[in-house]
Amino acid sequence: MINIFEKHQPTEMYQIVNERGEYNEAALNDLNLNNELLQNMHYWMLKGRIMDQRFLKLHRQGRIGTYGPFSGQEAAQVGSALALSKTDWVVPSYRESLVSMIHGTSLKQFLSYLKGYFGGNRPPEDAKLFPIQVIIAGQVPHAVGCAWASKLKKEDSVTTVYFGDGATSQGDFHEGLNFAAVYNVPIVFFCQNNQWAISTPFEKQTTSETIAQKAIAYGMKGVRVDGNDVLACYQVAKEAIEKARKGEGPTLIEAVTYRRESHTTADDWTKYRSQEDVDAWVKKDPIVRFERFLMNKGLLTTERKEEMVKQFEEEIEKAVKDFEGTPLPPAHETFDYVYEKPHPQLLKQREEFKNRLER
Amino acid sequence: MINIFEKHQPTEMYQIVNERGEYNEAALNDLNLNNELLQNMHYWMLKGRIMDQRFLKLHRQGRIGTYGPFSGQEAAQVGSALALSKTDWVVPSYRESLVSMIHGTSLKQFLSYLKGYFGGNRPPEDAKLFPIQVIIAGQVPHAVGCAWASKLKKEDSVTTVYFGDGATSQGDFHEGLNFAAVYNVPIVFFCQNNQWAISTPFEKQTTSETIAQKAIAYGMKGVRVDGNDVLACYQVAKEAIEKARKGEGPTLIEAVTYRRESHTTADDWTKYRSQEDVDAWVKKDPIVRFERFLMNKGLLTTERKEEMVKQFEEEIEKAVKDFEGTPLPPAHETFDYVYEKPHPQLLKQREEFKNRLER
Amino acid sequence: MRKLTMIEAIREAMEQEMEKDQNVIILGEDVGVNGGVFRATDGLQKKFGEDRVFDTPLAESGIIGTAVGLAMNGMRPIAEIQFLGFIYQTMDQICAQAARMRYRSGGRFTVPMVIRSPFSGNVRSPELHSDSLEALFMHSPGLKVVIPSNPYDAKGLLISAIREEDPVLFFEPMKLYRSSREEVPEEPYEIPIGKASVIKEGEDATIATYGGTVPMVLKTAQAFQEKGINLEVIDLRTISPIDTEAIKESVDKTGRLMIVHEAVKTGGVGAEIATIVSEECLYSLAAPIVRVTGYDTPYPVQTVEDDWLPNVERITEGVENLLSYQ
Amino acid sequence: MRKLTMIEAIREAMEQEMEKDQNVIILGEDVGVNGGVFRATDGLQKKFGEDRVFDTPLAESGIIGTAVGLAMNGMRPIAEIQFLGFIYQTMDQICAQAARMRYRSGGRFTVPMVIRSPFSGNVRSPELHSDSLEALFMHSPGLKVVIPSNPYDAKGLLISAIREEDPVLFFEPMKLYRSSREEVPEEPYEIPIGKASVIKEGEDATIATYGGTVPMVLKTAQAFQEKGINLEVIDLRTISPIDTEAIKESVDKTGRLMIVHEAVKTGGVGAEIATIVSEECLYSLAAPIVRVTGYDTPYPVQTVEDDWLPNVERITEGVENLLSYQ
Ligand SMILES: Cc1ncc(C[n+]2csc(CCOP(=O)(O)OP(=O)(O)O)c2C)c(N)n1
Ligand SMILES: Cc1ncc(C[n+]2csc(CCOP(=O)(O)OP(=O)(O)O)c2C)c(N)n1
Ligand SMILES: [Mg+2]
Ligand SMILES: [Mg+2]
Repeated sequence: MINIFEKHQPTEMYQIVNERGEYNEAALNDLNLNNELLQNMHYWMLKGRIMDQRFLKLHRQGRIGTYGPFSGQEAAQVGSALALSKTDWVVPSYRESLVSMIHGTSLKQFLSYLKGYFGGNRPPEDAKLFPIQVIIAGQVPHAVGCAWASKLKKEDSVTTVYFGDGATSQGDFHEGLNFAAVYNVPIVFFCQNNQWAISTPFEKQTTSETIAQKAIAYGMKGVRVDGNDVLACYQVAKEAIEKARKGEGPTLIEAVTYRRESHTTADDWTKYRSQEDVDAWVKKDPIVRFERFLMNKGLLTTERKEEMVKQFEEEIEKAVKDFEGTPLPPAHETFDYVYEKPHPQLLKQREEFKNRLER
Repeated sequence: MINIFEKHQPTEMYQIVNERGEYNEAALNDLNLNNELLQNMHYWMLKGRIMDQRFLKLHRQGRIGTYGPFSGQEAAQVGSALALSKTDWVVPSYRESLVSMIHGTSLKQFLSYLKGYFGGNRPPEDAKLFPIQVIIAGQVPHAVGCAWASKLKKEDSVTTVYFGDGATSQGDFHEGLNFAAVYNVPIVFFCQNNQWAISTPFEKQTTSETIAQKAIAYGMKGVRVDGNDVLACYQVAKEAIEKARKGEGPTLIEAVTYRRESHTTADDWTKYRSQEDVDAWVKKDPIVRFERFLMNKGLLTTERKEEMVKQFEEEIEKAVKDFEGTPLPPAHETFDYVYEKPHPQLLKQREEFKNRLER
Repeated sequence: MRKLTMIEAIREAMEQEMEKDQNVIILGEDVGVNGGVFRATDGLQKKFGEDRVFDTPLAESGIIGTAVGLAMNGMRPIAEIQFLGFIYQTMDQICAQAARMRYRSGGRFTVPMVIRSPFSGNVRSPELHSDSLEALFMHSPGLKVVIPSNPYDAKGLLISAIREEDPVLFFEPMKLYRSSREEVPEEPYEIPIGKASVIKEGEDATIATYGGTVPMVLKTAQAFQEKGINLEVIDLRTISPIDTEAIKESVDKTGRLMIVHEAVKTGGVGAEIATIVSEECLYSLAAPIVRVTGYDTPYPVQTVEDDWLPNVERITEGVENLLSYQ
Repeated sequence: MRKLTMIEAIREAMEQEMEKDQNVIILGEDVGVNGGVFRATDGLQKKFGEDRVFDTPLAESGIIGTAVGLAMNGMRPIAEIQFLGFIYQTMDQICAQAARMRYRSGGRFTVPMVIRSPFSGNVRSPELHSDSLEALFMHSPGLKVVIPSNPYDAKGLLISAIREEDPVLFFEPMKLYRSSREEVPEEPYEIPIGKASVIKEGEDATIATYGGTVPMVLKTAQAFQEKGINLEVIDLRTISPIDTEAIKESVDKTGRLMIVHEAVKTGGVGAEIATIVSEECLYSLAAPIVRVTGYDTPYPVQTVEDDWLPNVERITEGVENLLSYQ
């Protein structure tokens, strides 16, 4: 594998497949990916897009709560997530639903989160996955601690933490990265620079030309990668993960991508950005680009794609229907996870609450 | 004036006068300082050292509370402070007593702070000086706001904020620098990297080779300067201040220096560092070096110095004696500065408190 | 008179104060072009320019910290924290800095700043978007904490807050932003901070509340009225400093006290109110004090929040309880 | 039995738990080579190595935030915040993160972590080094808050805290660190969290207190004893959850309650205690409840602190006041 970290300045953007589906032959050969992996990348990106659009629709129908879409960011999420082993930890924010699913969350579980069921944010027992974090950058030090614990326990596990461009302005980002470098913990900081933090564009977020160069403040490696190029994302993430695994320190990855939809279903992007801005990025769509590449390579046909779309739509439809029959967990469970054992006052409150609801 | 910012990488250390008192002729000529300023630099450095040592003694005698000495850091403080105009703002931490005095605090005022008098931390009306900040890096965003206000009011004022190497690990440092760069406010971030944060050496504080390079994270200029070289500190500060004044943005300055004494009078450095470590830095003493330089230039004689020492000692002695006769402000003043007007409960508490003490 | 929603009243207060005093500026996440996630600052950047209304980087401590410095150097910043759940990030800058600057500097510096933040529940928002954290600030001398419950009060209180010389936290119950339209005078006016408002008189018991629970308490009290029970309802409006006189006066009259708030019970504003009464009106009390509040758990998921929060059923039960002692 | 100071007892608790469980680690500013600014961790890095005791960068939110992650992935971190006045910086990581992780994840993750911090006054320290901020955490479900007042309790409570599966804040009154030596068993032992201790029995009135004011309350009570007045003194030891049973039992017996703490009055722990009593023992009360606490100002300068804090004079006056009602 080529060591892009050596050859690459944090201010340049690493790319393998460009917007037209043309690729860097040498880089690709070096990567030496098998077809199964390539098809898996496509599988998840396409499924992600369909799921995401479906959730937006479910929200409009009043069937789920606030939802933060990720359309346009599939390459960054899929590329990085597929670079992980099952024994590696994932620490997500609210926009990495696709990563969480690749790493083990079921559609059902995620629906229960979106519907506001108690326990909806409970990662499955066997997934090395943190719950969704709402506080911007709050998860960054957690991830550093998680990676640090792996190191102390001499486990062969690397932690990848996800956050956005806006998160890099927070103190917790700074403190987290500094700790990670000082203790040399096995972690990858994966920033999806989707150009927006709600209505705040990247240029107003920081005067820094790139996010990758912020790594210099911690004596850390920083890499900028085309976040709409799933192969480049995979490659960069893989290299950073293996570097971390070997004890060679953390990496800050900036995946340059774009949030095509509104921030969440509670937001309206027409208030603060133009159609042209969006259109310019739609041209760089990660899925279209990768499909061109796959078709060129003979790994995908239009028919196969249509089949997949249909299959995903059915799968999601079924999951939603199934889920909608699920009874709510009893409301008084809300008292059962505050402490290992509820203290006497809490028990009393629980009784009162339970009795009232059961009346 | 040479533009060191253009020629200088943040990882190199700028110096004019070296440890042996030898100087860079070209740089010095460029600076073109008058003798009065040179003597003023010496005046404050020497006075600072004597004051500092005197305070340590006063503490041992139980005559003042906890004190944070600055011996060894005189060049950084004096060089930067003399580069300021009276209309420029100074935002200090607890270790810049010398800066505060140069910028307008009296010895008496400072003694009243050290003795724990109410109002001891009140900067004089006519000094553009913030009160001493105890929370590490807490003052950094304040300074950014202060500079921002100057800009909004179209005042020709630059803010300099002081902090230590340890402070650069705090979230408030990060958030402050980012805001400053985004709003392009007239500010200079002056970090005295004295190698220690209590018992924590710089190498454990961050993996970054220098503090100056942390500026890169904000698209900001960063400069590293020999903090024991008063001329270099003056020059770098001056340039940064004038750059800020012209609206050309903030600068992060790292002045590389050393804390010769314990962290405060409550600390004991023998617990965590060696005599050799200290000795190596004593050799780089900022005053010895500058005196060599001045004597070479015929601007100082041993006799003159001895005279100055005597005069400072007397001045300080007198100030301390005078101060020790000062009565404490009435304790109930403690209720008068919580709000513009105390609310009814507070007034009631004030009465109760006052009556009890007057009984 | 024209009628406004609470959010319109809030925007108008800021607009009028910005017209009056050019040192009044606004900063916060998404407050500029976007006009705030609830549109509280809609149109203000357009009207007053990018030198008066600032979209900030995503950093709450930075927002409050720079606002402190702005205020110390002559400005009157209004800082928005997008949701109150994010205010934990700024506790040092609020409680250790803004609140203490006058004190620290022996009066040399003041921090005339307003921190606005939407809060409180029943709106189906994600985690940490509905928490009621006001009590944390009641325990920090140097701060004032104001919570309006209707458009008229919102405008007058916010104008007073902007004119204050000390930092004021101004917390806005989201669910009331657009829940009703009420008459709001066009011209600027002040409502004094630190003064409660008796919004319904009665002799049988006192209910003290504030913010999001005010309408439901009033509704409950009206229902009891029809049954011949006259409840007095106090809208505190300011929770720091608390208007102890208003509370004591009412309890001395009614002999019974219930406190309603959304925040978790233990260590909430209700505890301070109950204590003031048990210190100063003990002999007036005919029945134990009752609190109807959030439970001592983290703010729950959407499907549980309506049962977890005070609601008409719980308040009614509380009143019955309060009146059951003879 | 050998006698230890409180700081020695604290160090011993950590040492023994680190011997017992290798997942117990320590992190904080200056806790390693320097052994902590009060020497609480003296010698522990030497004994257990740099892989168990970590000097951290100067960043409190980073300390708590990484400790949360450490705990979620199997470690049992003991994090030190050098002085409690700096804990404001960590409020998000404590109250919105550590406290809620079990809840958020529906029980999938727990945060077995201890946060130790010296606090409280009478020791002539600089600004923000003496503040009593415990009440802020009482209002955050998911946390436990423990405050010892003597060497024996300190050891037993800290061992319990380290063994807890939920985050525990352990606040240590600085002035008691070396103020006395008391018998402390050599072997590890637990004192249950959430249980108050009646340190003096009496029938005439109850004084509830904790931490730094315990010795002076006891001293005052003993002085009253000589005058034939029998005060019951409760050392709360845990302020979250509060041992309401112990308080109620005592007040039901004595009919009078005074609360003493150093923290500012409004919104302090005293308010919650008084409220519990006014909700549940109202009919036992023979006199209004009295609070003797810090005043509602920022913690004052050294020359004022002894008058500002509860002291024997103020406590005595409070008791006289409490007993004056017949
Ligand atoms: C501490 C905190 N402040 C503010 C918010 C409100 N908020 C939620 S998402 C968001 C923008 C985040 O932008 P970015 O980090 O770029 O991530 P993205 O949404 O683009 O994925 C903001 C301001 C929050 N959730 N937490
Ligand atoms: C927020 C905060 N954390 C911890 C401390 C305790 N403390 C005081 S000074 C200090 C070290 C500061 O080091 P540095 O920033 O390098 O400044 P220096 O003391 O060397 O001038 C520490 C940890 C504090 N005052 N504030
Ligand atoms: Mg973004
Ligand atoms: Mg230092």
